[in-house]
Amino acid sequence: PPTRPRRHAARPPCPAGMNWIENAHQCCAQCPAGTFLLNPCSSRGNDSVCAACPAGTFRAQPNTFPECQACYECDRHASQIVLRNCSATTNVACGCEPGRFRECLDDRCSDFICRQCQPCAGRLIQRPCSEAQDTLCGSCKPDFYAEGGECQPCRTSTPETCGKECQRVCGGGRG
Amino acid sequence: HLPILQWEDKRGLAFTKNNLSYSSNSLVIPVSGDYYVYAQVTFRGPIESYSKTNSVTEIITKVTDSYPEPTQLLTGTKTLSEKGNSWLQPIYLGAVVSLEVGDKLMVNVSDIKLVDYTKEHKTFFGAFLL
Amino acid sequence: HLPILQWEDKRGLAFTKNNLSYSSNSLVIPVSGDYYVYAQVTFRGPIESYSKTNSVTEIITKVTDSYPEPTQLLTGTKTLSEKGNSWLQPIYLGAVVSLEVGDKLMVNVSDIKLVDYTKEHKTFFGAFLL
Amino acid sequence: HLPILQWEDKRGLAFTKNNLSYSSNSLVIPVSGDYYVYAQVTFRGPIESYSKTNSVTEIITKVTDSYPEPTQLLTGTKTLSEKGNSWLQPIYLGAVVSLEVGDKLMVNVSDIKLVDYTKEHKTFFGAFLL
Repeated sequence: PPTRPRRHAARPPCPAGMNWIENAHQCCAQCPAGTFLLNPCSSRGNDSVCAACPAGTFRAQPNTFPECQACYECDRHASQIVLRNCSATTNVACGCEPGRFRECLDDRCSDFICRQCQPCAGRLIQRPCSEAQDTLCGSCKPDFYAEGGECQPCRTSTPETCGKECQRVCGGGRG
Repeated sequence: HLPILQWEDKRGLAFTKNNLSYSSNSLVIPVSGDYYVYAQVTFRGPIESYSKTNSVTEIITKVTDSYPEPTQLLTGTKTLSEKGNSWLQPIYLGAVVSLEVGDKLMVNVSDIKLVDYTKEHKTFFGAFLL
Repeated sequence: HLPILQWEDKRGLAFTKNNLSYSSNSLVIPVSGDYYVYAQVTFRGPIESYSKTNSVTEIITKVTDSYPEPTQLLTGTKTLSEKGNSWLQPIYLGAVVSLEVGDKLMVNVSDIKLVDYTKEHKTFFGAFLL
Repeated sequence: HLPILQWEDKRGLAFTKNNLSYSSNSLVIPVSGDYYVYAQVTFRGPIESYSKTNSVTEIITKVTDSYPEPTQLLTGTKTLSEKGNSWLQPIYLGAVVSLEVGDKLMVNVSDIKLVDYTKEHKTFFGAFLL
């Protein structure tokens, strides 16, 4: 059977709060969230040299990583806004400004474009617009009649243009 | 997290190990260094009794002892516009990444049922030390 | 078998280096080992007097003395949904494969007439020894 | 010429090694030789107040002192058929090219506003000496 790489197999499990460091060939204390391992520990084990994550990077968990993760950016051209700035321990959080909703590009909605909510001109709002979904427009408002897929105000109709639906909604006494 | 792909690592071509070992769905890095890591996943659909799929995603991920969460190394996401017809979509990813001995590499996909794993030359995964 | 692409191996960016040679539409392997083999084919259509194309396929194939049949090493297949409009579809493939001295590598495509061979930076083929 | 992408070369997964350096939007070649050059750009759209996009293009270009014009090394162009819906389209390119010390490599795109630059694992660029 294929031989397993010896060095990899010679690793003892480390106690809680410590990770195996290959270069130091021993367990070293983890660096706290918001920092990374600048230099491994000495034989004492608890003196790992940690450094703060540089601006634009973060580490959300205790670690012995040689660098911090680059923060994501909010997609300005997709009309995204920053909900929470990237900090040393948290990635940036992006969302949509009021009046816009997320149109997801992938199934997990990790990528999205912020679309303007539809105004429901002349219609009742069945479900208001939210970050997650567009406005759901209902039927025409009172004193509005449906024509060509739109809702027109009664007051703008004239006897000549007031068809059957208009007369039904706006009353026959037009003109 | 997205489901992890399993790989056939003994038979056929799918896996040129060049001394990388494969265990619990991951390529295990034998020596620290810079590696060119690559994977192609061929997705196909639609499959019966299945809601319409709008996109497919492939992610090459790293798991390491030095951090409790997986790190996304490379991601390919494609929206589908085949509108109900049967479709085929390959996604290839490849780049150089710095890895430590003991690091594990795996491939996550948006939906395992949409992966065409029937032929090893259509869906494959590997890495080599520079 | 699918038609085999022919390649320009002298002029421009094309070159056969580290003693890979090119003859009768194939890259010839000079020394046994693991190679990273890659190819991109840019397809374009539709072309006049031509039935509608639903998909395009690119396959990197190996022919070896030790086996009478060509072996499909890497395959990329993509369905098209451009519905009669003119379309462009690149397919890139690349992976590590174990090859023997004298093995021949070639690229097969679903339809040679749909290949955009006009520019060398859009359709290319190569390999390097690890 | 098509607009040139700018890159982050220090933070996160980005790094420059064996004195490949990054300056004024280009990778600078430190020693002559054959390099495997690669880049993936993830495009997404449509974005508001923007005419409909029919295709996206990614080009890896070389600028060299010995020739006044940039040379297009690798090109990926894909037509879009998502018909007004939101779309995502990754394009991966990679190949071996012969480069001279001091040559500069850059990535041009058909439209910078359509590039998803928000996550380092979706859009990336690199090279290594064979």
